Amino acid sequence: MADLKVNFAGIPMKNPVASASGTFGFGFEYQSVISPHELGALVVKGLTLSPKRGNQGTRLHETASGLLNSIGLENPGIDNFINEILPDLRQCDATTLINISGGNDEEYVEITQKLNNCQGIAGLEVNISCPNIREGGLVYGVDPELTYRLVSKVRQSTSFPVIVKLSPNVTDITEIAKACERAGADGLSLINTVAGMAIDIDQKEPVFDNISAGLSGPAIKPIALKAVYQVSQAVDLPVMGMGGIYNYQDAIEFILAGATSVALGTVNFAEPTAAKSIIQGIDNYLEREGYLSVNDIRGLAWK
Amino acid sequence: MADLKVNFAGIPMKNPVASASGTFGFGFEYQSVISPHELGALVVKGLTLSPKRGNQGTRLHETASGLLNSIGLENPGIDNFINEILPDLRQCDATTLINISGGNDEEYVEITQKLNNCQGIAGLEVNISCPNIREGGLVYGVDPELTYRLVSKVRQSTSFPVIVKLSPNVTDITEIAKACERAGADGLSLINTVAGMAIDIDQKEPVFDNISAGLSGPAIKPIALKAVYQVSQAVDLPVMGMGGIYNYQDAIEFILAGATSVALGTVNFAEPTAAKSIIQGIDNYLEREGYLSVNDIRGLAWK
Amino acid sequence: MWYDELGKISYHTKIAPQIFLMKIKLPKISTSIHPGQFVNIQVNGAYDQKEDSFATIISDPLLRRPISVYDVCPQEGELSIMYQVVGRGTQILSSQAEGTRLKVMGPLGNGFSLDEGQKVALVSGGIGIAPLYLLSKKLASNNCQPHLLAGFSGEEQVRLLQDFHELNNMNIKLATDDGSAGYHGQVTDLLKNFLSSYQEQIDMVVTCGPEIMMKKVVDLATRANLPVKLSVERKMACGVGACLGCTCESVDNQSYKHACIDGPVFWGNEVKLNG
Amino acid sequence: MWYDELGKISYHTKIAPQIFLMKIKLPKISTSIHPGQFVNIQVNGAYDQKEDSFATIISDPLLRRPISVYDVCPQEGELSIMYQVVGRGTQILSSQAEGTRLKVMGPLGNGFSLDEGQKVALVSGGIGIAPLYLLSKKLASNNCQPHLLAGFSGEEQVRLLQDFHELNNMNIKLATDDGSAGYHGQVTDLLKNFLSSYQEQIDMVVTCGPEIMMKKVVDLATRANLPVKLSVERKMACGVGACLGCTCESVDNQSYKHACIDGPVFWGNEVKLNG
Ligand SMILES: Cc1cc2nc3c(=O)[nH]c(=O)nc-3n(C[C@H](O)[C@H](O)[C@H](O)COP(=O)(O)OP(=O)(O)OC[C@H]3O[C@@H](n4cnc5c(N)ncnc54)[C@H](O)[C@@H]3O)c2cc1C
Ligand SMILES: Cc1cc2nc3c(=O)[nH]c(=O)nc-3n(C[C@H](O)[C@H](O)[C@H](O)COP(=O)(O)OP(=O)(O)OC[C@H]3O[C@@H](n4cnc5c(N)ncnc54)[C@H](O)[C@@H]3O)c2cc1C
Ligand SMILES: Cc1cc2nc3c(=O)[nH]c(=O)nc-3n(C[C@H](O)[C@H](O)[C@H](O)COP(=O)(O)O)c2cc1C
Ligand SMILES: Cc1cc2nc3c(=O)[nH]c(=O)nc-3n(C[C@H](O)[C@H](O)[C@H](O)COP(=O)(O)O)c2cc1C
Ligand code: FES
Ligand code: FES
Repeated sequence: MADLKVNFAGIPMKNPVASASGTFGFGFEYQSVISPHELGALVVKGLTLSPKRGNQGTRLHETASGLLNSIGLENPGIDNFINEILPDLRQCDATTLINISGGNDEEYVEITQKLNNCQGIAGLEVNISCPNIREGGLVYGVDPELTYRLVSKVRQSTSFPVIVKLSPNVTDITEIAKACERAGADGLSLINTVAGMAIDIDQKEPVFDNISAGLSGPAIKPIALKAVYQVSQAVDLPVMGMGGIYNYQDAIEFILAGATSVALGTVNFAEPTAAKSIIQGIDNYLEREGYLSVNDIRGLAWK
Repeated sequence: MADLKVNFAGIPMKNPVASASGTFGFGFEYQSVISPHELGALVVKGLTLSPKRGNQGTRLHETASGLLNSIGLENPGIDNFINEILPDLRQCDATTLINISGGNDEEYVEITQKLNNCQGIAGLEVNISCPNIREGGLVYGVDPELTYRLVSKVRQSTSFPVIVKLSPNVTDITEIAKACERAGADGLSLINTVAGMAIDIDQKEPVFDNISAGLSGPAIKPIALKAVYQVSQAVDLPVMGMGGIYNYQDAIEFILAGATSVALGTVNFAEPTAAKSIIQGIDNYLEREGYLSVNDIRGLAWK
Repeated sequence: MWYDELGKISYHTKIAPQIFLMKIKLPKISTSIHPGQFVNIQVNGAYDQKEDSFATIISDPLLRRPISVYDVCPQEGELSIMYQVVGRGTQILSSQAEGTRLKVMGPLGNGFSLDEGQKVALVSGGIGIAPLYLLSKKLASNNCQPHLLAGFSGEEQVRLLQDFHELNNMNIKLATDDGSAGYHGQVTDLLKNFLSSYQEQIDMVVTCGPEIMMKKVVDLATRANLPVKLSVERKMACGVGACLGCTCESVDNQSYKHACIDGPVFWGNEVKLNG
Repeated sequence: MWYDELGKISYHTKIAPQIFLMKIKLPKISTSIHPGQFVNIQVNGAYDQKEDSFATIISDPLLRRPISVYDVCPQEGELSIMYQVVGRGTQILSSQAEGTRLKVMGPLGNGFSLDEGQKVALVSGGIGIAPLYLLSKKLASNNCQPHLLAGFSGEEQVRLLQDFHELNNMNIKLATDDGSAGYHGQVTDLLKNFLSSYQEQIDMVVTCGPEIMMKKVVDLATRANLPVKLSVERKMACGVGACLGCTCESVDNQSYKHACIDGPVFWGNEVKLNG
């Protein structure tokens, strides 16, 4: 058995495979088939300051090897999370990352401050890339200035590792990554969903009330892989790679592209035990190829 | 039978279904199963001033519901095309669009001038979005200034309808579209391939010598559809929509999103008679839904 | 507690135009599933010979398809489903041969959980009959003499009632849109008549079918002071409460319910129906 | 001239580990295809019942897979292929049951086009034997007494020779990497020995197998002043010259050849081989 442990942005992970935010609930939903502590890290559903109902209308639409979603960050709000959910999560003994979103800088900072006093949190994932909400979200993710300002403020308000989650919906993702690095981020996670849409040809209108939605799943893997390959070479920050990982071969591609850890999103819906078989597959690959540690293959595909 | 005729940027098309550049050769390759004149328009493989050998190494890689290609604009050059290929094409009686690429403004203009004296050309498709060549190509497609300058020059050097082919690899595609409109383009075609990559986990290196390649096929349809929906509302130019069209339902989605015509790319490889069944499917849809002309459903999904 | 089980199709047949009955060997799920619960089926799995596992080598269609349990035979470790071909997922499913292996998650969701001895009127529209069979079977075997009012588009769908006719103590009434069998008209008209005579003799209405129909059923039952249980369909990705995609607006307008974990069976006054 | 034909699998069996033989009813293609040509197979088609056509409802895997013709039976309108499972496309193909319909494009590419009466030595490595059967059959029936030198990894692959043994006038020599059958060593060593005795009696060498092997074959034959025809494999999308993806560097370095239309059969001195 190879050594699967990685240190991601100061967070020790027992293996490099995390769950992607919004696709694994708060970790309990899949407990019938996999315990959160089997994961390298559990990244919880995106949280906001106040509870959010999320978007109206259709929220899901399957596309070719992909999924469009327009959940709109439905969540119980940070206080409810801290009081009702986090205590149970602590019992699971999982490495827990808290994904946070806000409508403006102050909201992000306020959420961060609320989390500062909590036990059982390994780090923060700052979502600046949600395409499904009107304010905040993607507005930050496409602007290096705004990103720099926001990340600096979050950085200054906590001692937790700060991971910033990037959007692929930009001309040059490395610019945003560099802004995060300058602002003191400890790591990056990428990619969030790709902006897309669908039309109902019977109703002759967009499937989603918001028109645009976020594309995830195997369809976007080539896009995500390129982003990880570029960003991991452009900055000195560790990267959690995600976007379309479907089997262990995909996970290996991301690690060879420079990712320190990977996250599984949409695949959980199709294969709820994917994390297990991907962890096993990475292990087998390392043995087969004669590597002692997963750290030894990171970035091997760099040119 | 519904009326399938459309006028795209001054080009009369007998139906709204074209072949996408680079996926249908010069029209002869598929003659066993479909004649170029059955298409609304034939868009030929991208041409450059001098012959181009194209890229070395692997050129194709299948992904989930998609295809990465790194052809690198292999083509016999504009002179050879004019002398050897165009005369045969004229015999086919197809509505022919010439897709052109250059390393700088002058090359684009020179190609255009060479084509000016030719018979049997319905219009030019100016490719400013090829992700697979080092100079020219995508450098233009992400920069509104360069785009404006180039399109103006091409516009001034010909009386053919000028269609500009846009890249999705930008933060805001409508900016580039607007630059084309200002520069006097007659129409737009979108999208070209999405930048992506793949890694060979046995060799532990990128599959493509160029590292990055262009993603096409059903995987990218949601991205393409969003681009068409946005661009067709942002400018007053007609749009030829493409990207992942796989069946007639997809084609209808693009037309409802605002496309005047559509183009089929990668699907030709999977289903060489796709154009026929998609033309038929559009016809049946119009009948079923009670429309007399395909023009009646254009943009119906706009909000 | 649910399982992700690798099943094997043991029987597959077309019973009406576009409607199929499939039995799948699923020892774990079939012995723990209850009426009204559902399973989430991968319609297009493929066995990865190289890795010797049932793995992820085809990614389109990506999502599983939620289908209610139609019947179970725990001794055989077998579960059956009755489904209608409506899109590509169900089309692919319909082309799977006996012997094919399929990955199935279940049991999922909250089922009907009726008290023993309750007197129930079941009202179905079209394929909405599917989730009602296992319930009817339980009710009939408890000697509850359930009433079934079934609506179909035409007589070619009447074969969906075959199994129900074989249950003892079932009272079956039938309506077709085209009048080709039973009452000519909507099943909600049947219900109206039924309630006017039998209202006193039943405790509850259970319904499944198009939302516009279920809405009428809720109206009629509410006017007759009868509680309603209904089973809704929503697009689903995970089926287990993780994606938050399968929302139903709650009647109190406070928050969304999620069909996969709060339902698919709801009280008639819990969620807003479309139509 | 090629067709896009909807075929039906009439026979499908495993003949060695990971190696399958499949017969497909393809009346048009099977009556017009020549040795060395290939077909492009959709491994995962699906019938669209709603539109009543064999249509595009599954898009993964997206591309067809190029496979050489192994044999034809024009009377039966049947074409056979022999293929090895190497990735997901061939895995999916291997799981298709008899009776399944598949879309197939063909005949594609340039085949061997040998003159009648030529004396040929055929050299194969592993599954590279597949394109050589129909050629051997023609040569043998023309009384050309072809020599076949076949290399395999081990004896479990020797079954691939079964049909060749049934041809009259075939001279078969065998090498295995592990020595479990025939000569212990590489088929190119066999060729070396063969040429030293039989060089005068043959007009040409034909080869198919790993490029590193074919490269050696070209070297050996060239030294013996014999022309070589070889069949190359490249990743393909269209199979008909439209995508320009299947490049082979030409020896003259002038321009690329395209395996699907300029090949897959080339002269030994036409294209550069990797390895
Ligand atoms: C809890 C539950 C139980 C169900 N039980 C049955 C049953 O017993 N028999 C039966 O015939 N059908 C049942 N359905 C409906 C069935 O899930 C859909 O008909 C099926 O998912 C359609 O898939 P498709 O690919 O053929 O259609 P498409 O329309 O091509 O599907 C495209 C996408 O939409 C989703 N989708 C489309 N329609 C529905 C729908 N009505 N409900 C949920 N998702 C949908 C699909 O999952 C897929 O993601 C049930 C649905 C739910 C939610
Ligand atoms: C003209 C020609 C004739 C062939 N004849 C035969 C034959 O008779 N028997 C046989 O077993 N194999 C033959 N092959 C090889 C066969 O096409 C590949 O093994 C097959 O495409 C692999 O697909 P996959 O999905 O299983 O593998 P994967 O590696 O998963 O395929 C991924 C992608 O790579 C492509 N690919 C991978 N390997 C090859 C290859 N060697 N050649 C072309 N494309 C490849 C696939 O088409 C696909 O796009 C032939 C190839 C060519 C070009
Ligand atoms: C249903 C759904 C909900 C999501 N919710 C969130 C979220 O709350 N916060 C976030 O940062 N990303 C969210 N994402 C994005 C994923 O975490 C991930 O970045 C993306 O789906 C790409 O990975 P995948 O292709 O493996 O799914 C969501 C994705 C999906 C499909
Ligand atoms: C193999 C291949 C070659 C292509 N060559 C060109 C080209 O020469 N010029 C161009 O403008 N676009 C080229 N394209 C892009 C297509 O015309 C089209 O914009 C893109 O593939 C998206 O459509 P699709 O998803 O239907 O394939 C090429 C695409 C492919 C797959
Ligand atoms: S389907 Fe995912 S929450 Fe209900
Ligand atoms: S496979 Fe497309 S040109 Fe050869």
